[in-house]
Amino acid sequence: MDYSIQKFLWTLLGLFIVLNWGFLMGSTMRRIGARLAGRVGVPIYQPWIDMIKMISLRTYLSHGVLYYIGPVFRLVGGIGMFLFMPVLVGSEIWSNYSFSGDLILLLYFQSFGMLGMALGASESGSPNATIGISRGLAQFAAVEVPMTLAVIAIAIQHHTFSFSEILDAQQGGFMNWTLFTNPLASIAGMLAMLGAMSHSPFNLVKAPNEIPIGPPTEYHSSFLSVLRTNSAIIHVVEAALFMNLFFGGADTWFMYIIKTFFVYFISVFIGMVFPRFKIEDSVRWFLKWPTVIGIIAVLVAAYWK
Amino acid sequence: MVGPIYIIAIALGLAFFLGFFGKSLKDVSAFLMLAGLAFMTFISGQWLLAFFNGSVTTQEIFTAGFRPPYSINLRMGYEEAVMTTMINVIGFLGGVYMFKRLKEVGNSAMSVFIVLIMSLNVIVMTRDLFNLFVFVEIGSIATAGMIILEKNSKSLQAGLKYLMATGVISGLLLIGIIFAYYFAGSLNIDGIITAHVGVTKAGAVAVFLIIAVLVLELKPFPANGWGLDVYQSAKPGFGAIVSAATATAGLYVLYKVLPMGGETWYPYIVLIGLITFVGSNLVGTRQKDANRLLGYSSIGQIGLVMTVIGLQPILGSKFSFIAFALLLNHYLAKAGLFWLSGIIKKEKISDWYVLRKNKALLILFVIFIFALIGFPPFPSFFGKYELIMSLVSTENIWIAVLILLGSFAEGIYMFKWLGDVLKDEDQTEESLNISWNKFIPIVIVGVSLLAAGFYSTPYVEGAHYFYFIPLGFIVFMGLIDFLPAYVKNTLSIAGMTYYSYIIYPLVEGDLMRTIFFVIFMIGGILTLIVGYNKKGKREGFYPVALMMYAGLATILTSDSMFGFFFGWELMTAGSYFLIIRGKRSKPHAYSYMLFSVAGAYLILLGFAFAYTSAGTQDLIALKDIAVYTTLAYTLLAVGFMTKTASLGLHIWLPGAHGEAESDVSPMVSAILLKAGVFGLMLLFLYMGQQTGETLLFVLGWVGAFTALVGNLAAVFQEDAKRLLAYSSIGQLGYILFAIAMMTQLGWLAGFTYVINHFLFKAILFIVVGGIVVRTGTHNLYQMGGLLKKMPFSFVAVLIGIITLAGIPPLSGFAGKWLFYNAVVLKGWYIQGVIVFFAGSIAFMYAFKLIHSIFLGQLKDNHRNIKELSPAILIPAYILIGGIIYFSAYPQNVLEPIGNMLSAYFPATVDWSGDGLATTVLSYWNGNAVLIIIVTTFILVLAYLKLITGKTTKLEQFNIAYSAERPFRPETTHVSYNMFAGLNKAIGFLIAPGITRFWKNISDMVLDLAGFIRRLYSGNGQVYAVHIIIYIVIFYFISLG
Amino acid sequence: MEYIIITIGFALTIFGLYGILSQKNMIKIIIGFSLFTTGINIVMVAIGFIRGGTAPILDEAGKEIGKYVDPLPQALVLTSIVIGLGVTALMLAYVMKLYQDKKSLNINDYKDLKW
Amino acid sequence: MGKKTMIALITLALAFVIYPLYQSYNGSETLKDVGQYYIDNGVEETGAQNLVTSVVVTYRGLDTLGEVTILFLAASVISFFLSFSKNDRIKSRSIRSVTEILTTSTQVLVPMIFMFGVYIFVNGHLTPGGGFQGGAVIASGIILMFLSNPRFKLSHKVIQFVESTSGIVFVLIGAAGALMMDGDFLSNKIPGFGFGEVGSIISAGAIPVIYTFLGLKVGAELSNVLGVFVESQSEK
Amino acid sequence: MLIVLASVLGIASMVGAYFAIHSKSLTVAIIATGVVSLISSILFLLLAAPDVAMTEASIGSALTSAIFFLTLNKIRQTNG
Repeated sequence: MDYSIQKFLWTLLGLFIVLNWGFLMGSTMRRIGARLAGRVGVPIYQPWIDMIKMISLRTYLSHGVLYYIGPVFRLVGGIGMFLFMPVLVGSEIWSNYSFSGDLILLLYFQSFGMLGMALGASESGSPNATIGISRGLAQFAAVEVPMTLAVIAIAIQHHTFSFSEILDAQQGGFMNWTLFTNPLASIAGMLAMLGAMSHSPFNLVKAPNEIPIGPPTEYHSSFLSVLRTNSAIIHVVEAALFMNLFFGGADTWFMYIIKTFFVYFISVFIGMVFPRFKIEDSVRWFLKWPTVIGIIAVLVAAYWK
Repeated sequence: MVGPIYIIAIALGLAFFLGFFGKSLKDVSAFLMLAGLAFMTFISGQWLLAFFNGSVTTQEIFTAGFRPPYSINLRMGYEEAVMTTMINVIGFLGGVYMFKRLKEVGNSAMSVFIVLIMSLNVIVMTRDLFNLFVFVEIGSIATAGMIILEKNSKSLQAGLKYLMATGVISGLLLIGIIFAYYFAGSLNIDGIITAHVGVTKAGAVAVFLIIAVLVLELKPFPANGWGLDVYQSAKPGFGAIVSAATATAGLYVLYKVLPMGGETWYPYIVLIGLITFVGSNLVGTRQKDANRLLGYSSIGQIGLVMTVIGLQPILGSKFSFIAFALLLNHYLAKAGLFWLSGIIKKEKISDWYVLRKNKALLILFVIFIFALIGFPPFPSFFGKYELIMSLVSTENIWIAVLILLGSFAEGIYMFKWLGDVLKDEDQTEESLNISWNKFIPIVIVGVSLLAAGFYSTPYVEGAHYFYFIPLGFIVFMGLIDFLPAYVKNTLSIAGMTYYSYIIYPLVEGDLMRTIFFVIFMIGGILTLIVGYNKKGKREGFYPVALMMYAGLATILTSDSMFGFFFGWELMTAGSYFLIIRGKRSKPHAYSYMLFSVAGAYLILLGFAFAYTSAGTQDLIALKDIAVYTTLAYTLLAVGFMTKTASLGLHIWLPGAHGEAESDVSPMVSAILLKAGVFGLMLLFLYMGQQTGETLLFVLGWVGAFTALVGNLAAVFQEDAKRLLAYSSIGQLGYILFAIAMMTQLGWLAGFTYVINHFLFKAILFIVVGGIVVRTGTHNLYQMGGLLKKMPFSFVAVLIGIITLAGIPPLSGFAGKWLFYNAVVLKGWYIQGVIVFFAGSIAFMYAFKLIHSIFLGQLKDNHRNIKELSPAILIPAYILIGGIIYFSAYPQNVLEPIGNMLSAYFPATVDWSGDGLATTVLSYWNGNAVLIIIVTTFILVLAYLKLITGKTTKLEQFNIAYSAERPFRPETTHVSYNMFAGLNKAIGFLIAPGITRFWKNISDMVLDLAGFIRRLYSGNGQVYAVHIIIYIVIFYFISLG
Repeated sequence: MEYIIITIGFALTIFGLYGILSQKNMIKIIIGFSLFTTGINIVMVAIGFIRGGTAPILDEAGKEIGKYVDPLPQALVLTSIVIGLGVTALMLAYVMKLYQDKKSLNINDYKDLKW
Repeated sequence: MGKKTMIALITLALAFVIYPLYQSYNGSETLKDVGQYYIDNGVEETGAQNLVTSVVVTYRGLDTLGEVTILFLAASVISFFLSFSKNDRIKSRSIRSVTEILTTSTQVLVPMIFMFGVYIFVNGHLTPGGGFQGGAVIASGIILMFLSNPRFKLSHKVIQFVESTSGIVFVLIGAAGALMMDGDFLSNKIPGFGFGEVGSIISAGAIPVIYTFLGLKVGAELSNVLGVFVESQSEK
Repeated sequence: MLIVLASVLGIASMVGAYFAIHSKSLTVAIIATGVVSLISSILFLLLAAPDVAMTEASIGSALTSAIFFLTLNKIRQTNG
């Protein structure tokens, strides 16, 4: 079989695994959250049911071309992030399309989905969508600062932006993980992750009360299913990104699942403990402590280099 | 040859003869006066020609049949021929101009006028001190008489003040003269020079008195209140004579008499000239009365020429050219301005907008203003350039700095005035009443200015006639300004294409220049295409647009610093006019000009340092500047940064770009700003990493903060074009940061940004500009929902903002990728993070732009709006083609640039054949990314299509919002204060501190001017006291 | 003697100048100018004086003494006196005209043009 | 410190500035070169006994030309003023009573004064005095006429004619020198004007002629200035 | 002898100048100016300058004073 087709199929498989794992992880987290709050919570299979329900709806209401294309952008953004990141350490077939770009590409590709989402939601003409987007963008910009600092600290430390090289450097025991070799950068990065995941306390973007469901206010049926698909993928992929950066990556699917669950759990757990921030507060917060830690991390890394 | 003595004979004979004529023969006598003036002009002119051809040598004219020192002698040399010709020409033209008024007052007025001109001739020619005194007195009395041609109390007062001042002055002159005779035994200037009377204390005092008085005749600041009153109250027609002819004579006398005191006096003249030039121009900044303002300017310019006279020993062989260029420039321009004032008949400069009623006069006005400030192609430009070069190369840096300061102060009020003229609301219906006798002299001096500039060329190292080719075309375009816009547009495009074809060989071998060539010329042609969209004649647009492009082309092709500077100033002038065409552009064009002029002066100083150390005008001189190295490079960098609008120097840009016409914004934003980048790149390449270490480090930080502040300000903009304008500031900040790194990656990133910014900013400004015209509003929150009306525009803007935000797969990401690598390799981490933060913010305003215009609810008043015209979309889509190509095949562009750069920096990035770029840190494959994303996109789209049935299109207001359907688009279009949260969090960063800073500075300058000008109390006696104090202080400085 | 005269000349010059600068009445100022120029004229003639010289008229009387003063400064002073008259007349004409305007001879009242 | 004190101080400062000139003056025993040249050659070259005259008219003739021009200018400029207030001029002057003695003596004196003036400038090259002095004397005669006869009106036409003619003649004689004498303006060696015998009226080349016209011109100009002043008395 | 004369004239001219500048009455001031002028013409005679003396007496003293008086008269007229 041609290499590229082979590659394509393996990637498709990976995507499928990640998607389902994302659904599972999401419902698990909801259950854990419910238990903590003394409720029973949704069944584990709820996401699949939701998906089937949404796809089988028969009313497809559209506000226009962009409204239609917005979710596509969004999902391409999520899938793209998956594609440009290796899944398993040292595995050729599970390295996806990470040969075409590295960490920098990934960081910037995040915006691709956001842009599409933003465009699509905006076209609906619902003011809630715009409000949500404007908040999201502001928070995203602030989160980028500690994130960038963390990435640069790592790049200085390992002298590379390449995932595979960063991962290689972290192999051979957990003491080689960036978490321990470069704790400051890890803290900055993890704090940034809280914002990137848009969980409480940084979830004003999709604030359930003020605005029904955030930017995708107007989305429903198959459009919403695409968005849900994306959010399942993106949660896993975001978690995998931080896993790769700070937790030594995964060399088997099992480790992949364990670690991504763990990383994701951290963010959810913190969200359950803290109340929600106003957007200006969260912007200030990210530009304060995580940024300071990030700067120290970069300076330390530069010094040790 | 008619002897010069006949100038006297004719003038006096005629003056006396006119007494025979009664009132009935006024016409005859007026024509006789003109004939007399013409004949005087003829006499001096033929001598000038003869000297020019070299057919005569300096002639001594003896009177009474005896030789000096026993009798009075006159001299007619080359210099005298030039000066008398200047005086007589202005006398003749002035006579033509004041023809009617002189006739009204009568024969005596004509006699006085012709005697005045004659006396100035003699002042120039005479070699006898006492004779000089007599004719100076004649000049004074005639001037006092001519002042009251304007019959009012003010002019009478001015006349009396003038008489008092000159009375005191001439008394002191007499004391000086008689003692010079006492010590030297001669009244002949040459005799006194050879007698060296200055060696004794008393002799020195005598010489001092003579020189001081001659200086005072030139109305030095601040002992010149009486002179200013003359300028203000006299007929402008006569103001021209005082400013042009009297000053010429006075300056020549000073030049002639100075050797009497020997070398030691020159520095004091320099000092006096400088104080006058700077002080007078400074005080002028507060002036609102046109004629008095011209007075301040005149005195300032005379101070400048005085400075040059004082610099004679320093300037050496260049003295003649510099002095003459500056004098001639002042002479022509000031005469023209005064004469214009006589036509306008408005006291307040803010009332001069009536000038717009007559295009020819308006153009002449512009010519005079630009000539005064020293823009090319006028003689003052050449003169000032040479002056600064010579001064700096002889270590007289402070003099150069002060001269530039004075010029700048002059610019402050001149451009204020120009702005008022060009833009002020027209409040009257009255039309200009122009008689031919007033019009023609102005045209003559205006054309002479242009000609004089042309003929200055051979005197300046590095200047070529070549630079005048585009100017010729511009003049041609100006002449055919009456044609409809599309004809002129076609001609302009053809002209630019042809000129590009001509100059392409000049840039061909140099990749950097080629890139900028594409941006300047091809970009220029594309932005001109947009002009087909405009209806009507578009009067005045094409000459100035072409002027800007001519300047850019000259910058690109010149191999000398002079040529570069020539192009730079030409471009500044052209862009100024382009910018000021916008509806509310007046204050912005004004601040643009001030920053540009200041920046240009810094560049000039920097060039002068380079010239000093290399001794050549070749651009290569910028390499290894040996004197004041850091200072020189800093000056140059800051100078270029005024054009790139770096933080601190950026306050002109938002207004200038935002308020400009729809197709001008892309010209000045996408193209013009790159001139500054070109300058910086050139500079950095010549400077090198080693020399500029600290400077580059600082510039890196400046670039980073510029990016942050520019982008942040853009986020909070509600005005579509201002948003783009602030975005330009931010983008230029990236570029500055990138090239300040001085690594191959940094420069590659810089070039990528240059190319990208050119492409996307041109697209955005073209399209958004078109939309602004269509919707009739700049405000984003008044637009919305236009996607359905303007899909093509939307796609263009979308591609523009994706590139802007650096989102893969479009070429914007190439810049980001290179940036990351460069930052980490360079080690500028923190600055880098600021830049990346700025990048995230860029994404926010990009979204705001596209959202507010195209998405959300369509406004009721835009329901019938149409898609933009093809004239706008075609250039935009051509540029989009550029973006797509650059995105798909970045290596095709970046690899050659990288190779070129490896000549200067160690190569750090490799390209493999299939588009993979690698550095030691990172890798990126543009082609692959594009393919992967496009494929995924198609697949996902297909999937969505698959799971989605037939969609129903919803009505506009069919949304869920507050449990109701909204019915007003305004209530549901969220655009105003869109990023309120961010604003609360970090909005303080863009508090207008810098604007306030510059505002405070300008207030300080104006306050200072206001304080100084209290000296001019209006009391003639106080002015006399000033004169005495001036003499005393001058004495203590020079001899005390 | 010539020392005394030149002293008078300088004193008149300075005194006249003081008058010009200090008096508020415009007529007085012009009187100051008159004194000023007179003083200068005296100085000029004194410069040309030769001890024991006679007027530079070479008639019989003059030839007997055979020593003449310098004719040149005298010629200059002639010119200067006439110029002084012209200037004085002109100034007075201005003052006369200004007076018609504002009915004041005080120079402080004529400050319409300033700054 | 009062304002006057300050001005006094400033004036004294100027006195201090020119004090070195005063200090350096130590009289003269001998003539300067130029002065000596005039004494030695003046009579021979110009034919005039009065060397001040020969300097004024010949050696420094250009100054003198300028000088009459200044008077001319002053008269012209002052006549501007007149032209300003033409409209509100009262036709006749208020008539003051004049004593018989003055009237009569004027009738006798004025011709004598005129004669004296003419005498002064005609003899300018021989004795002290010349065109300026003579002109001034004529002008004082005119004053007398104004004083004695309130109805006396200066004929501007006559004065203008005298002034212009004499001015033009002055310039023409000067130009004649330039045309005929190898380009030397205001030379007194013009063919047709003999040098004559030193000391007689008809001598010294063009000097007496020039001085005569100069006197006429100065007289006319001064009269003109005075006339304007006098006439201004009758303005409203 | 001449020195004494010159000194006396000098003192006289100073007094005249003082009156010319400081006199309250303009008439007195103008007369004082004329006197100073006349004194100066005597000084010119002392300096062997009869030409200058004549000119000063006729122009500097007589005519100038006349013009002054005419002006003064005119001003008084305007006033009254």
